[in-house]
Amino acid sequence: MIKNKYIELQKTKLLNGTIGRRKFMMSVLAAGVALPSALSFANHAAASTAKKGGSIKTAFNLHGPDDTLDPCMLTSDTDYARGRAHYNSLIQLSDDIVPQPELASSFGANADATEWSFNIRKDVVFHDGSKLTADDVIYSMRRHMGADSTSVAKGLFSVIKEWKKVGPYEVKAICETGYSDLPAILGEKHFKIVKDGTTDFINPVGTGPYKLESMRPGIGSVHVRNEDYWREGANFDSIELFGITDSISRVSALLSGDADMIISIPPNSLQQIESTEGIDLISTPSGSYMGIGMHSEKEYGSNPDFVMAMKLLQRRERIVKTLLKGHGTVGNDNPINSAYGVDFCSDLPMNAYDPDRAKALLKKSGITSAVMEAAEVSPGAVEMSLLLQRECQKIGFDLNVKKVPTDGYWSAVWQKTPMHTTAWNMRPTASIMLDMAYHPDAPWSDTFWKDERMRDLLNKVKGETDPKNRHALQCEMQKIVTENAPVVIPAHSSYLDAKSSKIHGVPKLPLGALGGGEWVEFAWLES
Amino acid sequence: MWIMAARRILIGIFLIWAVSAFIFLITQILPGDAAELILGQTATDASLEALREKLGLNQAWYTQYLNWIYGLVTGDLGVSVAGGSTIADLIKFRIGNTLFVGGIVAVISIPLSLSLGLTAAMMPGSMIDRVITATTLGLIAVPDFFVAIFLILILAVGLGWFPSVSYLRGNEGFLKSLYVLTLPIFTLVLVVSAQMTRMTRAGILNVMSSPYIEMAILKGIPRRTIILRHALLNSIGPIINVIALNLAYLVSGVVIMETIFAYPGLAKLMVDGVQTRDIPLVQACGMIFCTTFVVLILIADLATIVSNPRLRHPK
Amino acid sequence: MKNELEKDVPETDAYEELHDVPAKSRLRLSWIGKFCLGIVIFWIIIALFGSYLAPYHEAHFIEEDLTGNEFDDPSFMSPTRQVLLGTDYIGRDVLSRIMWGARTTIGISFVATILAYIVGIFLGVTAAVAGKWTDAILSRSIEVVLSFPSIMLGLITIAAFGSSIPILIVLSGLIYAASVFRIARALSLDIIVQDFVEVTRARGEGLWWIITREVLPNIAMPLATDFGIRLIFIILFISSLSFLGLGVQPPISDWGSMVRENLQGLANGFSGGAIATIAPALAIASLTIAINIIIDDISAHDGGSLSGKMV
Amino acid sequence: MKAKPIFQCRDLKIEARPWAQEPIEIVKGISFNVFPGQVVALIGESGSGKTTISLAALGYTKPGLHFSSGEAILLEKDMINLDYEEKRLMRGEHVAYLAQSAAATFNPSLTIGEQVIESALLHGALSKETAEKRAIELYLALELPQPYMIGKLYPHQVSGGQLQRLMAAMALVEKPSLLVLDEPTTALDVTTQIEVLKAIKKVIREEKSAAIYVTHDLSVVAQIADHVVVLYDGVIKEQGTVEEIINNPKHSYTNKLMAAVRPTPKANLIEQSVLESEHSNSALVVKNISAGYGGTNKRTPTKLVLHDVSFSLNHGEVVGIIGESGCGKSTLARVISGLLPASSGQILLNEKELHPSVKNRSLNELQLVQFIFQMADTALNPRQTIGEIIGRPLTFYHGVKGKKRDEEVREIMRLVELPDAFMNRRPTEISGGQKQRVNLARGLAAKPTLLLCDEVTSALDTIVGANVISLLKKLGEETGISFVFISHDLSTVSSFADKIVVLYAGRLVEQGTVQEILSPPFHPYTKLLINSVPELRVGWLEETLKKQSTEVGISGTVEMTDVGCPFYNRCHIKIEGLCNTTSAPLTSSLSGHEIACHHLDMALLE
Repeated sequence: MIKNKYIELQKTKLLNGTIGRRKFMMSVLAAGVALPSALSFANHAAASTAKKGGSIKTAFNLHGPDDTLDPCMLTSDTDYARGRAHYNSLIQLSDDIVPQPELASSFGANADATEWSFNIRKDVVFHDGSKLTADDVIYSMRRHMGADSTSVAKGLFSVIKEWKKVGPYEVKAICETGYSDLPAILGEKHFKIVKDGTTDFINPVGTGPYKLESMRPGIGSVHVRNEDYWREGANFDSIELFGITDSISRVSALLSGDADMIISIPPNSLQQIESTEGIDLISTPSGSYMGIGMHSEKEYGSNPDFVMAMKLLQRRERIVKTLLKGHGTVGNDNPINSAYGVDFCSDLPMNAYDPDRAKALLKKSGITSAVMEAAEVSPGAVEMSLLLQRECQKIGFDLNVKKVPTDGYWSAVWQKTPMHTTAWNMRPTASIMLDMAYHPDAPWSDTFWKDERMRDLLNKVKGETDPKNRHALQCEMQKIVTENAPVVIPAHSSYLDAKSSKIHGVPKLPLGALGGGEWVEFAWLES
Repeated sequence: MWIMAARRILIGIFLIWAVSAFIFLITQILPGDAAELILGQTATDASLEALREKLGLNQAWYTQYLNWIYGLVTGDLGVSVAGGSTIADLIKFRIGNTLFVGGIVAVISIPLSLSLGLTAAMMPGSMIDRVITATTLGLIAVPDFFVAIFLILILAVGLGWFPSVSYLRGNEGFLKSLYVLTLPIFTLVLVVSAQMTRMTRAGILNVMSSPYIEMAILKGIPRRTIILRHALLNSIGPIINVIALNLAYLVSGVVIMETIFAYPGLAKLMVDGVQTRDIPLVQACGMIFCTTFVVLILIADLATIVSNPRLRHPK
Repeated sequence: MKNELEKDVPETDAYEELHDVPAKSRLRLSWIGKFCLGIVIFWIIIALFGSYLAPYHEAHFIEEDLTGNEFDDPSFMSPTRQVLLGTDYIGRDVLSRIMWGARTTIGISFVATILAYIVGIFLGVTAAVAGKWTDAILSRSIEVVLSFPSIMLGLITIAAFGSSIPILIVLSGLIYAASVFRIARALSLDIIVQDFVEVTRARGEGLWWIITREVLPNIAMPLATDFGIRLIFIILFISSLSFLGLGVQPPISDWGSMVRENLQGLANGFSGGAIATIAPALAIASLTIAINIIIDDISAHDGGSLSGKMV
Repeated sequence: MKAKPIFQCRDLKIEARPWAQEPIEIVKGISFNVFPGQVVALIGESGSGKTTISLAALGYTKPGLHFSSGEAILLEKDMINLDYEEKRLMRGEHVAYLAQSAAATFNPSLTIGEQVIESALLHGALSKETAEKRAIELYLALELPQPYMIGKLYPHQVSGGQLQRLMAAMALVEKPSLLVLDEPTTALDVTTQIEVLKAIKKVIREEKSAAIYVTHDLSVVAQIADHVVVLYDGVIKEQGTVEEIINNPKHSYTNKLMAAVRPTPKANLIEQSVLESEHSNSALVVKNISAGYGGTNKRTPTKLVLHDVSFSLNHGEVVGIIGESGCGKSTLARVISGLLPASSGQILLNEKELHPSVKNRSLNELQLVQFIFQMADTALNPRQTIGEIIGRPLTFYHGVKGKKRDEEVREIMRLVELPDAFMNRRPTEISGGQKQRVNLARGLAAKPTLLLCDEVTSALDTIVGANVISLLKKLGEETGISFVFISHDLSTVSSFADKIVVLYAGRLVEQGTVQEILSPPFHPYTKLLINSVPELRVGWLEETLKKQSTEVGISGTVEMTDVGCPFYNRCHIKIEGLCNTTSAPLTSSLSGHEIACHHLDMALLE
């Protein structure tokens, strides 16, 4: 049983820290071995001292009449938190974005990762008492597939041919090509397990750590602890989730005690938070980034000189220091950054600020003026465009920045106008990120940039299980994107949230606010 | 008098219909639609079409208008395109909040501004008059959201006396919700009373130069009676009108207050509706605002007709 | 009773008819009025020449101090010799933005108010003069527009057409044209019933003559005093739109959006950039209060009030 | 009369302090006394300061005016220097004020009764019941209709004359020792004026209070005053008993006032200016005109005001139209001018029929008929200069522009005796009489053949009115224009017109030459009108009241009856059963003198 010894070796290296958790998991995964679930909670060491009790209020930034509990239609952080409280997924992601078993007690793939099988826990009960079976999983997964599915995350399942029920507690996913990232994807917020046949999501049934007490879209929802939850999570008696759209009011709510935790703090109110005791800032570095996309078939994107000039005019340190107040990392026009851990190719040359070369390139490009649309797609996006405009003014180039409202932006402006701001949340793995935004025929490509080399590199990496090769492929891809893609990425921003000091155990998963919503199950209140 | 009142009511009803046509018209000019908003970044043509079909967004405009009118009349306000819950539920809770705050603000500010306006008119040029005019002027001149933030910072964050955010789950008792809503109520009372006090003072002063007031002075009537009896009775018309306008503001104009205090009122619901292109919701809120305005102005006109003896007892 | 004769007055035959109307006193502003007039003129000068006088360009980022070394975080800096009113939330000079902003804020509101007056007066007077049916149609449709909350109307139009300066002008102009319509119509109705209009009708004069030469000159003065109040409402309306992010779009500076952008500074307290939001708010307040006081001075002046007689 | 005076005015000076300008002295040192039971008349033209002085008795000045020196002592208290509270207590209780236009001084939103007893209650002088009882007593004394019910009505529900008397009641509730009456009868018809004068005189005698009576009408002074003070420009020109002032005035200004009062209409006094018209056809013919207001269903207006009126007017002639207010004389003028289209009947101008409505009349037709309004203040656009106002008809009708127009305007201004300098003044900067001249000049500028003058002199002072009438006469002779002169003042009309038409309740009751109208046989209503014009001699009021015909005529009010003779309820020679059932036939004598009355016999002669 070579595999077991191999696992033992890797485990010892893990414990003495020679290899990162991530490397350990990938290597074991590559060996196609189902992992014992006990191992998955090594990093929540602090969980054991968690105290049960108390109820807290969390204020989010967005809410509206479109708040919903339908996993296919979750759009805002508020929705994600409610989904996390009410349902469970097959897979759960640990702080360093490693897929862990949740409802799937164990999972594994065949050699070329074209088939994934999942064993479902047998001791899970829905809130209405009925038992969780494979049928519920199949039904939940199929809702994200098919022509008439209205799921926002449908694209992630485009590669999957079919979900098959193998046994009462076992399901199998059959993909057209190798899909090594499938476990990480199933950790995404949208793939929650609902009861078989549910269509009305006003008062649905879930298996999650909290039961729904009341929900009013656009106002708020109250969730109480699910006493017969299948694992010991859910430390609060009840949690209340509501939205305060105005950032200043949101901060004031925290300071005056009307909310115990708030998400998405604008950088310039950090001073107020840091100067108030009893309040802790939570800054989670992440891979999400803001940038400028130039449509590759339109005048700016198709002109490499213009694109490089734009990259050279970025005041990357200034953006991180002034706009993000230091809570972010300098971007090198590379969608992948250190938060992605091992996949990040850190030795690429930096497109440093060089106004003279930019001026020469602009003259060569033959473009005398340009127009770009800017929307507040992430904190500081508009100000970043204004900074660029000012830099262009300094070298005599007229860049007209048109601010547009965020509502209707993604349908009316994004992917349509020649040059506009864009923003991406961090994805579970680097290859998912690159596949989604930089694959030649990716539906969500910012710029429709077509590079054949990228196509086969992306296919290769999907099937590649050896970490060293994976890293080489990643580096090549990231090099191509940094040099040729008509996208400017000056900075990656951290998630800025805040909580009262009485709350502990907020996880650090960088895929969303407040530890990617994991606080719902793992945070606890010091009485 | 009754014919005039009846005619005015008929005009009111016609107005409500005209308003519904106006609302339907302007909601058509909103670019994009709910389907695009919901799917957002992940939208593809196929899923857009499916969602539009499901939400009934691609019917001809006149069928949509007729269904909407039919719905309005029968009280079925339709289903929120974005969230799926019925609009009636969405509105029910929020309209309660708006009326709750609006009611309290009105109950406080109307008597307050009438008395302040009267005292200022009674002693023009005196110290009190100057103080009242200066403060009302100051409050009107500054954007209302500045006043709101100012109060939050002092009373909520600074002194911590009141909650800075008026988050209500709806099951709190009267006193508790009153405590939670102190700041928005306090701000609105300031903003609304400033307007009404100035109008009351102006209404009375411009009646003060009429001959029957001079006659009252010459008859040796005490100053207080001249103001309260002779002047006030004749300036009822404009004063009632300004009160009606301010009440309408309390229902539909307070979107900024609701945003700052994160207070679940009707105005903010409509703003969200526009941003998520939730047309049925926007139309429903629009109808409520406009009908309230038309009804309030109707009541103001009827009150002026009744308070004017020339119309009450025709020759 | 002896018949007392006036001895000293010379016997004049022609007793020239006495003038019963007291001499019309010329319009004089109180000292507060003069002071406020000074403020308004000051702001108009800034609006016209602000962009030349301002120390920096409105979009200039203050990056290094006078000696050339870079600030680590230039946002919300408190006032120094280099930046007299400190910097705003991303490090631009507040004083320059107020001077540049004066042109936008006063410019937009002024042009919008003029548009509101042209449309409002034209419709109002036509409604009053043209007779029953036109009056009914115009009044009812204006009432429909008035019944819709102006902020929502702004929201929908901007969501549909985007928020550029011309759109802001046309939007606020038309919304406030509705209230100007009501005033102009009411004033014209008072004039129409006067005898001198009846005489022109008896003479057979056309509608155009009656409107331009008989009605308009007489309603000009009351409308002028109302102009100031309308200007204030439009300034506040645009700053409310800015609050919702729909007003004047960056990088153009405008007082309303400056108050909005830097509101966080207020929370940080005086050292943390509160001046960046208080300064534009004071600018708006000083302009609106000054206009208000001037109007009170004018209107209180031409109407002799009896309340003075009760004291 | 040696008792102590109730009110003493000693060297009173009042000045106007316009905003930051030099103060202008309005009242320049006035001294006179008012003894108990005495009525002192302050007479003078507008601008003489008579009202301002009378208000000093209440220690009150109009906004903009201030006491500068002197005393106004009422019952040993100097009203000027009392503080506001003491003044307030004096007013109403010891001194009461009756304003000129009662309609404006009653608060439209309170019932009449409330306002009458208001000051008595607030001063605590009377309890509610006694005050109401007192009020009803006064209503009876003032001969008001339905005295027990009138208190519950609102001011807009009663007539001008009744309001005037109600104001007297309001003043007398607290039995003040001094009454200040400010031209209470100026705005009233001749017949109503007698009612009010009678009521006031009786009440002053019964209540034994003193009164200051302010007026510009000498004949009224002769009836009511004991002592007369003649004022001009804030200075007393002459004062003395009413007999001295009326019968042998000394001061030139008083003589000028006397001359301006036209002699009462007596047939023989007026030299008959018989004007033989050169061409036979008539300038204006009005045939069976009926007109009214309100919706016109089937062309008959809901509220008919004129019933079948006909008369004709030759070139250069002046026809006077006379009748009480509300008889339809102004409506007739509006019908002729086309402002109010007649519902039936025709109007012929130079033998050519005019279209009823001004909208469809040709420019030429419009030019020939010009309408001169009563209130010059509202008939001239305050924002245009005099030159523009007079010049507009020249440009509109005759296309005259620029220099030539200014020339013609100056010529017309000379014609109406206006100085050239007034060309670029605004109407607000000239006096009442001058405004009426501009009004006239505007009419003349169109070079019309017919001028419709609607009560052009009633709002003017006596002297100024007289000048305007003499101007009209001069214009008539020089330009050959014919006039339709409408007025409620018989003496003015008879001194100016060639023919007179008498209207009562919208019907023609009598028409003929001035000579025929003023001499028997009279229509009973014409007789009442002639008798009601006060004569410039003391005691005329008592004599007239004794005459039975006037007595009956005064007490009734105009009633619109469709059937029978409208004057039935006020006619002292009415025939029961006939006059109230069938309408009066119109009989005309050879010379065209027509009278609409059932009596054809001697009864009309006395």
